[in-house]
Amino acid sequence: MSLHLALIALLFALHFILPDYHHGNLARVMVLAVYAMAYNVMFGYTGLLSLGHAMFFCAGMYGMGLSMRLYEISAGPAFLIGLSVSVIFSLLIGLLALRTIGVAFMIVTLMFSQAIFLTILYFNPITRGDEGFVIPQAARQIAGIDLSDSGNRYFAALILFSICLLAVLKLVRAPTGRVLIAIRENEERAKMLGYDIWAHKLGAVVMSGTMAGAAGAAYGLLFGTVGASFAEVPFSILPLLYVLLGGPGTVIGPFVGTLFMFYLRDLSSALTDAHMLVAGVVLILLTIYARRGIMGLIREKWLKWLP
Amino acid sequence: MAIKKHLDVQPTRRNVLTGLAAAGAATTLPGFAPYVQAQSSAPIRIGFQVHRTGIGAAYGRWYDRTTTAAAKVINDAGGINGRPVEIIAEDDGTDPKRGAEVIEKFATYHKADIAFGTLFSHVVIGSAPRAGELKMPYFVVSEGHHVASGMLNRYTLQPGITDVKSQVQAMAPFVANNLGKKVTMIFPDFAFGHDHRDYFSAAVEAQGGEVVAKIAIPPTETSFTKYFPKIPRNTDVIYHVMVGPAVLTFVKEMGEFFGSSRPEIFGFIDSLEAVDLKTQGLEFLEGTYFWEGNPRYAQANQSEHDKFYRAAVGVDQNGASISDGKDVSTYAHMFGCWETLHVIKAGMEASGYQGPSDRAKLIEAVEAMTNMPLSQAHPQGAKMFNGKTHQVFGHQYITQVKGGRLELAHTTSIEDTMYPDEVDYTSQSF
Amino acid sequence: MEFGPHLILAMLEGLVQASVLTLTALGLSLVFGVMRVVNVAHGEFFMLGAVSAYAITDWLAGSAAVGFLVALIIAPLLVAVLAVVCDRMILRRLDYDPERTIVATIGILYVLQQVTLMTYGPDAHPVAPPFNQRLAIPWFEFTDTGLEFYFPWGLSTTSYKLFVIAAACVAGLGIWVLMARSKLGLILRATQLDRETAQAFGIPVERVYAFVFGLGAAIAALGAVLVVPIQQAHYLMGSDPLLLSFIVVIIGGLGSLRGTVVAAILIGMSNGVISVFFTPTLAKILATLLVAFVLVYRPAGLFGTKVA
Amino acid sequence: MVTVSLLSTKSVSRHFGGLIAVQDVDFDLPKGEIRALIGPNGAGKTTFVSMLCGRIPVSSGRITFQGKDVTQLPAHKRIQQGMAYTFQITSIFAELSVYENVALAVQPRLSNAINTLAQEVETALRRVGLQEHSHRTAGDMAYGHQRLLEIAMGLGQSPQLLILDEPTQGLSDAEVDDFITLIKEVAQTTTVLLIEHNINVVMALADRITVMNFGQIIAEGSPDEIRQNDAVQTAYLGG
Repeated sequence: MSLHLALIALLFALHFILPDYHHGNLARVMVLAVYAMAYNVMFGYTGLLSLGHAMFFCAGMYGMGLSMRLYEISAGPAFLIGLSVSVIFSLLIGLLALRTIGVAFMIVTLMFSQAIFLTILYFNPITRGDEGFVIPQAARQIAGIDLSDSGNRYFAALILFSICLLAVLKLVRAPTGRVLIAIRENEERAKMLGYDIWAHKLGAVVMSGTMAGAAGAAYGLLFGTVGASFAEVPFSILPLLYVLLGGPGTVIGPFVGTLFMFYLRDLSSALTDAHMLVAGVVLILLTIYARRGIMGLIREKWLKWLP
Repeated sequence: MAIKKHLDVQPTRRNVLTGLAAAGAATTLPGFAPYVQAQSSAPIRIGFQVHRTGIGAAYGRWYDRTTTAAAKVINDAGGINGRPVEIIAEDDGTDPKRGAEVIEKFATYHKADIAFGTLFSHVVIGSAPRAGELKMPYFVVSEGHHVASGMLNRYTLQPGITDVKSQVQAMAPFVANNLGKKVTMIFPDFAFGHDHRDYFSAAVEAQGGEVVAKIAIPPTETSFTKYFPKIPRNTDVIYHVMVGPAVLTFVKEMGEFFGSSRPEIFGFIDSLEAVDLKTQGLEFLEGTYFWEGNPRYAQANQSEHDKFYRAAVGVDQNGASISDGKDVSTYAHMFGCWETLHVIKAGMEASGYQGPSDRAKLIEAVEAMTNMPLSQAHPQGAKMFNGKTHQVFGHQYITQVKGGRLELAHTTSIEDTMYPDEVDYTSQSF
Repeated sequence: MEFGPHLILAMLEGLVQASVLTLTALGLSLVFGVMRVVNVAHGEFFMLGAVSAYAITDWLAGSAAVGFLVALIIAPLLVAVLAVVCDRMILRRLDYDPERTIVATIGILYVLQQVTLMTYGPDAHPVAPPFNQRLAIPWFEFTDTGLEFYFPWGLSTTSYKLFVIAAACVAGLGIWVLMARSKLGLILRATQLDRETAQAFGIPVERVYAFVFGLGAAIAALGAVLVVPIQQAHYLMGSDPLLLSFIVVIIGGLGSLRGTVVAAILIGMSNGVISVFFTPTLAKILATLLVAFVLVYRPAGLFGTKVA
Repeated sequence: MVTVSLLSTKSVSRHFGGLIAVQDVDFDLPKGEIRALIGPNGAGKTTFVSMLCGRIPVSSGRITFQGKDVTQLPAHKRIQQGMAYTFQITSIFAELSVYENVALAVQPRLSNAINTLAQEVETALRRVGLQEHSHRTAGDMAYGHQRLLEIAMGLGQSPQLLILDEPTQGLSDAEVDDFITLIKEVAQTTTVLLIEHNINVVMALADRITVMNFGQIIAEGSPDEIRQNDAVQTAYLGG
């Protein structure tokens, strides 16, 4: 617990210290880390490998964005609409996709996500398809707080990140979290201990989907754009990478993975045009030498108690 | 002097805590290095957002070459306000998310004076909000209608290339009056394709023509033959505008489908930018027409300015790289980078631009521009800039494939490309 | 175009797609089935097959037929060698752990894509087909005088497309013979069933894995060489085949070659045929949802027994 | 003598395709008994037991537990009503600690009382003699210990009915003796259904024995009766 509070405190302190550039990056990383944490709830803790998480992100992003674009709803309520859309949508997807397991689950989530991507393109007059649309700067205010201001943006991201971090921490410390881990480890055994696997998995999907949707809605509000590129396959792979690199099944792993990937890309593109080459080589080396991700490695070597 | 520079940190909200920032390894990270105030002899730093990877890489490479050439020409002539231009290129991966990050990097890390670049409109739309928030002038070369539609902000301008809406509506008279009244449109199911669909349909109907079928192809498609039967038999003209690496397949399959009895065909060169017309399978295009932003093949009436521009960028008479005849340029679009840089130069000189505090003055200076005559700065042709919509209007070229070359068939007037204003950015505050 | 000819045309196109997809998916299915590795870089092996086919034909610029024939043999071999190197240097060190191999193959994907971009460039390049006659296809109608044949407008295919279908059949058959009828196939199937037991019986599992990874990549590359005269080589062309073959392998049922072939034909064809009835993007949406719902209601795939 | 029936089945059958695994089994288990279920390999014992606890659905027939029809209940609901099942093949949460494993078994009975949870886990571990190993990773322990953990999890559930599927497989002789002692103690409060191959264990523990062959019950009785039953002899010796 103290470690996680320390992380939040550190992120708070960094607001006053960091140069503009890294300050802005960190705000972005925190929002994306929420997306990764959401993924971790399903994949890292429950063992459900989804290849279509972008659809949950977009449920929040478009739920928020379209209600602002089409109905001129203000930012606060629009965010809540985005959140509600994510809840309903993830419940629906959960009910369907959880009929499958393993690789079939991967494909089903991938297919639903592709269908969402194509639907966004198909309804171009409403969504502006691949181009997406801009959330006007003037509209990006909640309770008079201008979210496009870099300081406010940072704090909004930090608040969302902290809520999600503490929620995940509470979840994994709670009996329910233990059950999710049990499902990941040995589903059949968990069932024969009297746990309703289906209900727990559905709960994990809804929590994960809602959190991903919150990240999507926040991304749209804080950075001002909504677009179909957030529904494409690579954007679904991203949180998987973040989580696997950071350490699946650790609470701060997703944040570490997101931060790592962000700066890997940023720093390598400063060194060379071939930043994908650098990223590729680093990914390969990391999988060889840090088998449980960065936080997994730390947990294995030093901090056995890390949740 | 070096020490002086290091102490010269701009006051910020974290002034009190700057001491902490100096601690430890943090200072070795980029962005932590203290920077200096712009000095009169220091270069003007232009952040160049470029598609080096991703689907736009073929365009990006030529945007890069054109930009480098333009910067060299400007620098050789004494730079801007006596200061050299420095181009800071960052790859956006043809990805809107990264695009926005790159804009941030220009503003807060590279401390660039302005940002410039990029083609794909989703990247522009992803980036423009950040540019507006950071009060960073963002000069785009994307031909999207997003600037003039009013979707973006006062910091985003498109002074170097016309937008899709202009291009498309300027084509309608030629198509309807020379090729045929009944048009079938084939376009990608992108926002860009939809712009074509909407603006062309309206324009061709205004000419007494009719769009008899609209075939939107999904972006992930790799084979097209199965869609061709949707083309009605009574079609006079096929209007195609495809993008992406699958366009060659598109053209070849169209040839195989129609065999020797094809309708008239009019296409946007976007399909075949960076593609050699001599490529096997493209013989089918002989006799068909293309929109070109700027004719790829040097024409009989080539201006001395095009000659100069061509040589400076390193492009031969056929639109290919001087060093490699197979390396075909994106000639119809890339002139936009050259012209935009020259507009930036003109704007900075008109406003007496000194540093980031003059950004608003720079934008006002560009907004004040109107006529841009054919010149070395504008080798594609004369243009009219609309300061209210932040969009430039210019001549369009229609060429026909003859003997595997694109020969100029028609040049539209600037007036053909004009449409009523949809926004007045000058009424927005900075 | 009338409905009948349109449908025939769409089916023919679907069949060409299905043929190439069958090969790509068979490659993935082998790797997935035997090694339990989700090879995210599979599409890049496909892409490399196409790109090296271009390089080879460009180099042997003289005759399209000779160049193509050489490419048909050399390109899959080159790609196989590269895949074996990847297996030896990377996957083996990961002990073929399912999750870590996903990240590692994403890494391989990045590396291959970037290296191709730097060497081959961002442009799409075509490869000339060795032959390419346009073949009009007759259709029939009932008139007053009875049944009449005619050649409807637009209803045609090319000799090369027919060749692709035939070649894919031959290659598919070859793989089936290899798996079902040869000693090597027996070894592969034994390894697929149970790695430990296979090892206990003296099967050199590591060499089998290297071989399978190479073979899987080679089959994908072969599919790419066949398709490149229709499609063109491009450094980003790998993502679609990867997704589609992944889908095919799962729909077909894990480890079932027969299922893979049937699913490839089904998906290739449905892609073509649904487009006859709906607008293209809507057709894609429906085809995608169809795949999802097949799995929702038949989680083991069409021919699978149990998916874990 | 009136016995209260804890679990009973009425003509329960299970088919896999054309294959009949269990056919028309009527079975009755009174409360408080240790019942052994024996039979040659493939006799349908595990299938039958799996139907009892809901891991696989019945093809036909009825199952009653504590007087209630549970035939249609999913496994976890039956477990919640007081069944516990330990697997034939060791099935623990290998990556989790021994403590966590048992806590997972205990947890459903308790509502948020962390202290009670710790106590109960402690008790279950002590009964099988694993209290020293509480913080070890379950998968790292010796096989015998893993089997004991499996039983500790069953105990942690404090069930009405404890179903043990071949619990002594792979245990050493000394461990088997400990096991017998443990089950005798458990049986004081819990009804036990034991699938077992080790006939010594069966004879030492069982109050009654049910014998299955070819998916049917061919004999049932006290250990002595079974020992002398011809049908059983035939089934086992193939004679």
